[in-house]
Amino acid sequence: MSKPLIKEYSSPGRKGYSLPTLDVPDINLEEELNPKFIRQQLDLPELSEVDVARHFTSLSQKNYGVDSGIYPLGSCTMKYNPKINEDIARIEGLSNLHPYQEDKDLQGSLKILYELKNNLAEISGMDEVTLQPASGAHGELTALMIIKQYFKDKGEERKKIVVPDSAHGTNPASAAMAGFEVVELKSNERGMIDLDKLRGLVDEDTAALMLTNPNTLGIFEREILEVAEIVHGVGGLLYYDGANMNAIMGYVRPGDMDFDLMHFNLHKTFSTPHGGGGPGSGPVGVKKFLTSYLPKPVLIKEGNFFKWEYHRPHSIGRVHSFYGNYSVILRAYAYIKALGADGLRKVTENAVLNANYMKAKLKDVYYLPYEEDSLHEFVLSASKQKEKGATTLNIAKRLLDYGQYAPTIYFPLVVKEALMIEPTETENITTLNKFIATMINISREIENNIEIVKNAPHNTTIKKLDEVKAARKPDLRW
Amino acid sequence: MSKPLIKEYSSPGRKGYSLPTLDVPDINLEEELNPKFIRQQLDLPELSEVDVARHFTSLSQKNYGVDSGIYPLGSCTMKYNPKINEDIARIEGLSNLHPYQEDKDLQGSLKILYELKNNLAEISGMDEVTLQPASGAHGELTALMIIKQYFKDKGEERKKIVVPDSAHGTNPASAAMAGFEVVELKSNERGMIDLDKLRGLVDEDTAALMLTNPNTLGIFEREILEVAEIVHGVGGLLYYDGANMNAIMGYVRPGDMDFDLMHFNLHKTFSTPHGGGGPGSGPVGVKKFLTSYLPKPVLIKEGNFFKWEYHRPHSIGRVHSFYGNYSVILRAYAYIKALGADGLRKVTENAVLNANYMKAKLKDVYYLPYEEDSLHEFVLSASKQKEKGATTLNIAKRLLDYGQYAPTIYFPLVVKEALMIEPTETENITTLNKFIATMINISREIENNIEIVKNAPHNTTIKKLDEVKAARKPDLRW
Amino acid sequence: MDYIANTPQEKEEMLAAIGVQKIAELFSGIPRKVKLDCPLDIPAGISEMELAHDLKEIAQKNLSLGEVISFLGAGAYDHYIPAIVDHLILRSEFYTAYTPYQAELSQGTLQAVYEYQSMISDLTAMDLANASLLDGGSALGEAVLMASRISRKKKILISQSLHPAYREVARTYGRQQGLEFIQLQLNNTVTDLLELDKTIDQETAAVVIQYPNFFGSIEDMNRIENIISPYKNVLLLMVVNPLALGLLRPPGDFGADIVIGEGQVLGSPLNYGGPYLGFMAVKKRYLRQMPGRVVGATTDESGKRGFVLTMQTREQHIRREKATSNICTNEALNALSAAIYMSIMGRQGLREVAEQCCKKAHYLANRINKIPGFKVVNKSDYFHEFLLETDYSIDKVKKEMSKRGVIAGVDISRFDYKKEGLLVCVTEKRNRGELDKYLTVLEAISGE
Amino acid sequence: MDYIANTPQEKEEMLAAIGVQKIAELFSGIPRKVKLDCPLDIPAGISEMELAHDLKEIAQKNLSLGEVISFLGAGAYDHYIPAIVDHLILRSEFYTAYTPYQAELSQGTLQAVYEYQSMISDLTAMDLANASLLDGGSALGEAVLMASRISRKKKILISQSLHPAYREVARTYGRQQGLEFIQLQLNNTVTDLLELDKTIDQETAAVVIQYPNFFGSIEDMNRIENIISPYKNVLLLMVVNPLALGLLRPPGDFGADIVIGEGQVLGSPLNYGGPYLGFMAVKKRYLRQMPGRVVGATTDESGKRGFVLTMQTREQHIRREKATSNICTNEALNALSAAIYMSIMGRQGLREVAEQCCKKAHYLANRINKIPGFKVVNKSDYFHEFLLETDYSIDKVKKEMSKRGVIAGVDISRFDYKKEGLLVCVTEKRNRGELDKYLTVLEAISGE
Repeated sequence: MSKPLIKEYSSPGRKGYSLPTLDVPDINLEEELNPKFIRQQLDLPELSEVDVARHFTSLSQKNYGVDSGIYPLGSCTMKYNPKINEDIARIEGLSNLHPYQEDKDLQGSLKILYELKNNLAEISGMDEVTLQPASGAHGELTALMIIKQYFKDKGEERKKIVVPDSAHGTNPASAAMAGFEVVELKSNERGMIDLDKLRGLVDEDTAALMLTNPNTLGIFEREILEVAEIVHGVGGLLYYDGANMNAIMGYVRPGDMDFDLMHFNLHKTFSTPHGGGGPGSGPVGVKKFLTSYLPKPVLIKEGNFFKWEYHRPHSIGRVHSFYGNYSVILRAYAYIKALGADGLRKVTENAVLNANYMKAKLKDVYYLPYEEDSLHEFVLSASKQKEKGATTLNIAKRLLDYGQYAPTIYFPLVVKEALMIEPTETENITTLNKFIATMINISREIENNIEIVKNAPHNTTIKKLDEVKAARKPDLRW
Repeated sequence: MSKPLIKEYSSPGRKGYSLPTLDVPDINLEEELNPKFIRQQLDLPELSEVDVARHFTSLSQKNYGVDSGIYPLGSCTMKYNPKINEDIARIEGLSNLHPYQEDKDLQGSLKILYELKNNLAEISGMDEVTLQPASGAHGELTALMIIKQYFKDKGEERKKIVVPDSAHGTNPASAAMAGFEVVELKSNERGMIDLDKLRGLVDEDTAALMLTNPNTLGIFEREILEVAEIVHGVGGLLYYDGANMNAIMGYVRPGDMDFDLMHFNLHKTFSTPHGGGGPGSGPVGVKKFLTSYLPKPVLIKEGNFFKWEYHRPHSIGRVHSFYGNYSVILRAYAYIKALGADGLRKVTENAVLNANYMKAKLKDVYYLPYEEDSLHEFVLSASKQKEKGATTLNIAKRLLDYGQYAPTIYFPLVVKEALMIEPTETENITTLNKFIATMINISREIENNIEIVKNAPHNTTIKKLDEVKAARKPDLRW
Repeated sequence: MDYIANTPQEKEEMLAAIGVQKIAELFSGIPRKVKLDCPLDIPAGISEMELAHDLKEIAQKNLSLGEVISFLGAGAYDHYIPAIVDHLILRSEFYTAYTPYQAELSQGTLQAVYEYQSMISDLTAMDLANASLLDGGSALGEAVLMASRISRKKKILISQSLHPAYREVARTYGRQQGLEFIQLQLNNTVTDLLELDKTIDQETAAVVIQYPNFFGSIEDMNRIENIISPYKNVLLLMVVNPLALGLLRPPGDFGADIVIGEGQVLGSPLNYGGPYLGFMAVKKRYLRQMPGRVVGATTDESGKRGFVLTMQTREQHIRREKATSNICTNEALNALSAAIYMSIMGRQGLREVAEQCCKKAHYLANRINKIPGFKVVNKSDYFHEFLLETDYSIDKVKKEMSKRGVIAGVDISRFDYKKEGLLVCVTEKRNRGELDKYLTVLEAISGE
Repeated sequence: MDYIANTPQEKEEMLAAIGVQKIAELFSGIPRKVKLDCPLDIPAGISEMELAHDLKEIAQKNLSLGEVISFLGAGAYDHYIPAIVDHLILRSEFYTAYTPYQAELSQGTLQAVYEYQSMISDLTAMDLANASLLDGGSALGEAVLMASRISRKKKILISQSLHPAYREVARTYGRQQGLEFIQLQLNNTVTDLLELDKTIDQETAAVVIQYPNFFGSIEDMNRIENIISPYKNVLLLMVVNPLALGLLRPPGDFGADIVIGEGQVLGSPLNYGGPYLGFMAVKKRYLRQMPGRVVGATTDESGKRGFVLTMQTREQHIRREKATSNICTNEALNALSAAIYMSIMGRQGLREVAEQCCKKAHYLANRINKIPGFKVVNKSDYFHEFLLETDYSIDKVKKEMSKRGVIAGVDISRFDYKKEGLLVCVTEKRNRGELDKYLTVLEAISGE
């Protein structure tokens, strides 16, 4: 039976809310306001509190989160979200704050934002950080606008952004949104930047190369300084996509790799929960020569006083109504404070250890398209399984049958039948072994009983969904 | 597959806790203390935070609460637990309080306790209330001790407590624990007190009659004043079991029915959650002539100052280390404050309406042993179904298959194959109809496909459990 | 304190399985030249207990709204959020999940978003809504780009009565695509419709109107619709306060093409400006041009209703540089809060909360107008916010209020209006006593 | 505000189905003579928003431990509770459930209680534990009754070093069954063992010893065991602080027959004294005499492990007046908190927290002993609590401390000892700075 929609529980006149009795003299709003402004009909459900509690509790039980089990979505860094951070984000004195309160009344929170900015700068080797962007892609967009403004100020109208073929989709999309043309750079046979091809692509019209390192295959671009030299050689900038920061904290910094600017994903690296698709937070870090372009306002410290500075004539402007996703930022602050330098380095070590362990255990069963050393994640291909008739999608769905979430699939695009696996450091060997065993078992099933894999999932509350129908006949509301 | 025990996730050296670095000079406790006091071995699991989060999250998903659906356990009043009350119970200034702080530093909480006491007295028609007992049965025991002390002070050594055969098991158990002999009173054919039998049973050795009204069949004892007269006539006391207060609030008060003392169940009538079996709270209310026997300390008000009074020479003594289940009491206070007199009366009206509606819809399908008007709950018998081969237990288990909790079964003892149903006021007609339909459907299944009922449950994560084995070969720990 | 699971012994076991001796070897791919050779300059980690303690201490350096009586609004509103909202979003299955890529294990999030989309559509009286955008301001950024894509034009008419920060964000977004923004002047606290009438032309891509607007005034949407409708292919883009729609006629009634707004009022706490909830509702025919994720209902193999992310061919992970937006992470948890808030308030509750806000604001404003030296600027109808002008110094008013624990309103000198005044907002949380306190302070100043 | 679900229309429909006109008719069984003829004298209901507001206001009339530095203990201890505990017990499937009568829908509660029983058994080194009792005091009440049932004797020897409130509760319970309580005097801050040796006889049902005792001192259990063991059928009943068992040898090592205690320290907040967690662990042979619920493991039809309430023939709902206790509702949610607390702290954590408490208390005590006019009374070993005596007035000490935001300890004049002094407790939450502050105040008094 389908789970009813909340509306289906509604009954006219049922009430779940309560409001204080109006304590000012009542007025007839049809008289006080022009009656033509007054709404006549409003279709919202009518429910009691218990209806609402049961409905959403029941919906939650149809969901899988990090607290349900391993969540090895490559590139997404689905690590455990510490409970204390949820409590901290709800401390009245840290949360019940209005964005237009005066700086002098908010020195606690401004100090937090300021310290976090500095922590991120230190972790990344950048000089200044804005916390305003509200997601990773928002950070990318912000950074690309900074690049554009930088060249504009120099009197150059560079149009091209070079993006590797293995890049996240947000990279080209953000570039386009910032008004650039996207040029795709093919990876070499080792899954890495091809220096020659790069040299051939970049010119005085190249604004920047967008890169993540380790790249989306989990492989560290060893020739990163050469890459930087090539891009800088034509006057272009080097942009770092921070999605994979979990692989390098305390080991290497984008700033030291000669990247000029970058974004962070606090909801990945710094363990803020992802909320089923947000909110996230995508701070942007820049080298000194780009600081004047950061979105305004910029948080500064004068003596011991923290304040927002609005007079930033070179700024790209605002990208958010206020200061960004503050309560996400709070959680990241708490996380960094708890871990310290040593803890952050251990995070990276264990993320890399877990990924390499899993890779070692799976590479004989699934095809490993790139043999290079990888860091916090790795990409397998189900090409061998495909030959037998089961696709990566089948394998992903079959994983669900075993109560485990699937890796990122069909990405990066450079790998056929890709399975991109990122276990993260908060998983232990037992959970990893269970996932490994399941993956191996599925491969065996493909040999012995392929139909069970091809028709998966079987054990989920809902079976394979008709996505084609969903797209052809969009049913987007009741 | 069996769900692993928490211990089974343990790995030596794994850590989920964190403590501050010791900031006093470290000492060797084997030197500071006599080494013979020092423990050498401790077997507790070793886990990371994510292990603990996942394990207990997963356990919770194997549980059913009021937020999961209807919970029609007769006599238990499983109504919805408002979320705001959970927040209130966690307000720092109301919860982070030590029981030995001074009264002057706790005037807020003492005011709450004092007001709640008065509210309960008003609702019940009693003169004074103690909040110390921590559960309903604890309240009963306290009340019975008061009765004992009362007679002792009068120089009488009354031994007998009369308990109807339909009473909760806690009634005779509490009486025995308080050192009384229990005399059972058979109900008449209408499920009510038989005045003649009562007259025959009570004498100068009778300390009290324990009664709940409406009784466990949900039927109001109309002749309650006559009952009181009989008991009081031999010098005995009349005790009210407050389990069924949800049926009478704002309509009739135990005090007005000539009861001398009683207990409340805050976790039933006043909507505090039951926590999977506690904590509850079982305040005791008494008429004026019994106040000096209440457990000490007693909360009093001097001018505008609230304080605990310890000098109570007639008191039965303490029944709890401190003042009772304070945070449960807080929730009940919030509940009463939110509802007010009018709301409490509506609670009763709707509880009774819901029960009568369900009874009307089910009485033709299941046998209704007592036709008397009932209030907030009613008792059916599956005797007709039993004839066809399915027991009440089968029916209860089959209900679980439909994702609904079962009523109280095989209680009260006076009804064979009893199904004691209490929907409570927080259920709406839709939920009631669903439950009714399921009950009717199960009865049909018994006619058409009895095996499916007899072998139930089928859809639960665990099947019928071997209770005999559990009792014969107790496995009470790992 | 860290959250790392493996024990030293397990690490050894894993290293052996990988075939290396030390963890350092796993990082051998990083050239020595770039490798960090010293620890990060970040203080040592602390325990959970210290963390909780330290952050409570820092919190005391803030003045929270729990300690004052606030009349702040201007795009972030202090409404009462029923307790149930936070209890439900704290269900870990919701808040620790990712974007629902594997639909079969994500039906909770997916159905909740579908319900959110439905309720936003109902509330705005629009055909459909997306799954959320980053906030009100960036939603406007996305909306002007969308309007330009649809109309294939670049000129955007934006009323000055629109929130200044939104205008800034829209400019930041639009500038990249060469959009031209023309600001419509104010007439008192509403859009100068004569100027709109003069300025609009066939080159116009969209007209952007806020409703109620930044000053709380209710723009005359009927007249605006009448001005725009003769022009073909000029979109009406409305920025709305969804809570006000409990009382006010919805954008769908005025032929709005794209509706965006800030959904914070629907169950998200103030949180110093974020995370908030950008929403977008559009006419059906624009679906394929809409940015953001969308959840659709479909059926599974057994015919059971289920939900999936759909229409993904608009999105970055499929279309890359040709996507309608770069958006990936959105504000799903805030959308969930909004779905819960709208469910618990329901038809009656949303109406009543809107009415209470409006009535209380009018009570305060009407009485302010009787105090010499103080004047409510808004001439036309307003919802729950108004602009207060005074013959006295704004600083003095703020200071006198502050002494009595009142934040008097948003000082509009911080914006680009070159006006003085306080933007005063009254929600259902303000009671009569607090409103009267406000009046008392003004009277005291006036009587001095 | 109420939480009633049916609408007026639905009520009509239901009344019709029942066959009555008005709700009042449903109450016709109540004789007019007893029926209430006026509304209850309880103020009108209020909204959720007002409720939250009012209770926060009332809270401000309390001084919470968050605002002071507390050295209070004496049976209720301020330990740090990891955030995860409350997050998990707030899972509504746990806290809104009833006693797990229908095992198939209650495996969560049942397994958690089984795990709790197991960990309590491990911690105390006893054979088995029950599912919880109401609190420490009432657990002792149950325990002395149980000891009397087992031994078929009535004389209970209770050390004066046992918490006075526990002694009171035990008396209240025991008196009903004619139990005779003999108090053993103190020798300094521990039980006078010579007196125990003199007093114990073959008529003794049980000897009750607290460990660490009320004054924080660690009773010499080896000697006590040696005194008791020659007597047949005399039970050793220990009252223990389970957190101290992270460091101290467990009761099982001393041949304890029944172990009870207050489990609040295992993850339950102070909450002004309740709800707390009475626990009981016993030797296997006493199982059938044990009060309280018990969860047992068994198998389902398919052989899968599952859990049920078991050994119910001891209980009130089966045995009625012949039950081992009247207990029904217990403290299941606190037991769950304890299970989570013990899981997250684990073997190492429980040791470390106990050690920190002990080391910090000893730091403070050792330095107090150097301040003229102040003296730690305890001569023998103590855990994290000690009795402070002074030549100055206790009131003065309390007042001087209070001025500096310190609660100096529990003034033992409130108990039956006819002694003066402060019972000072130090948990892991107290840091060096706070301990030194305590010393500074004492030094100031001493130096005056």
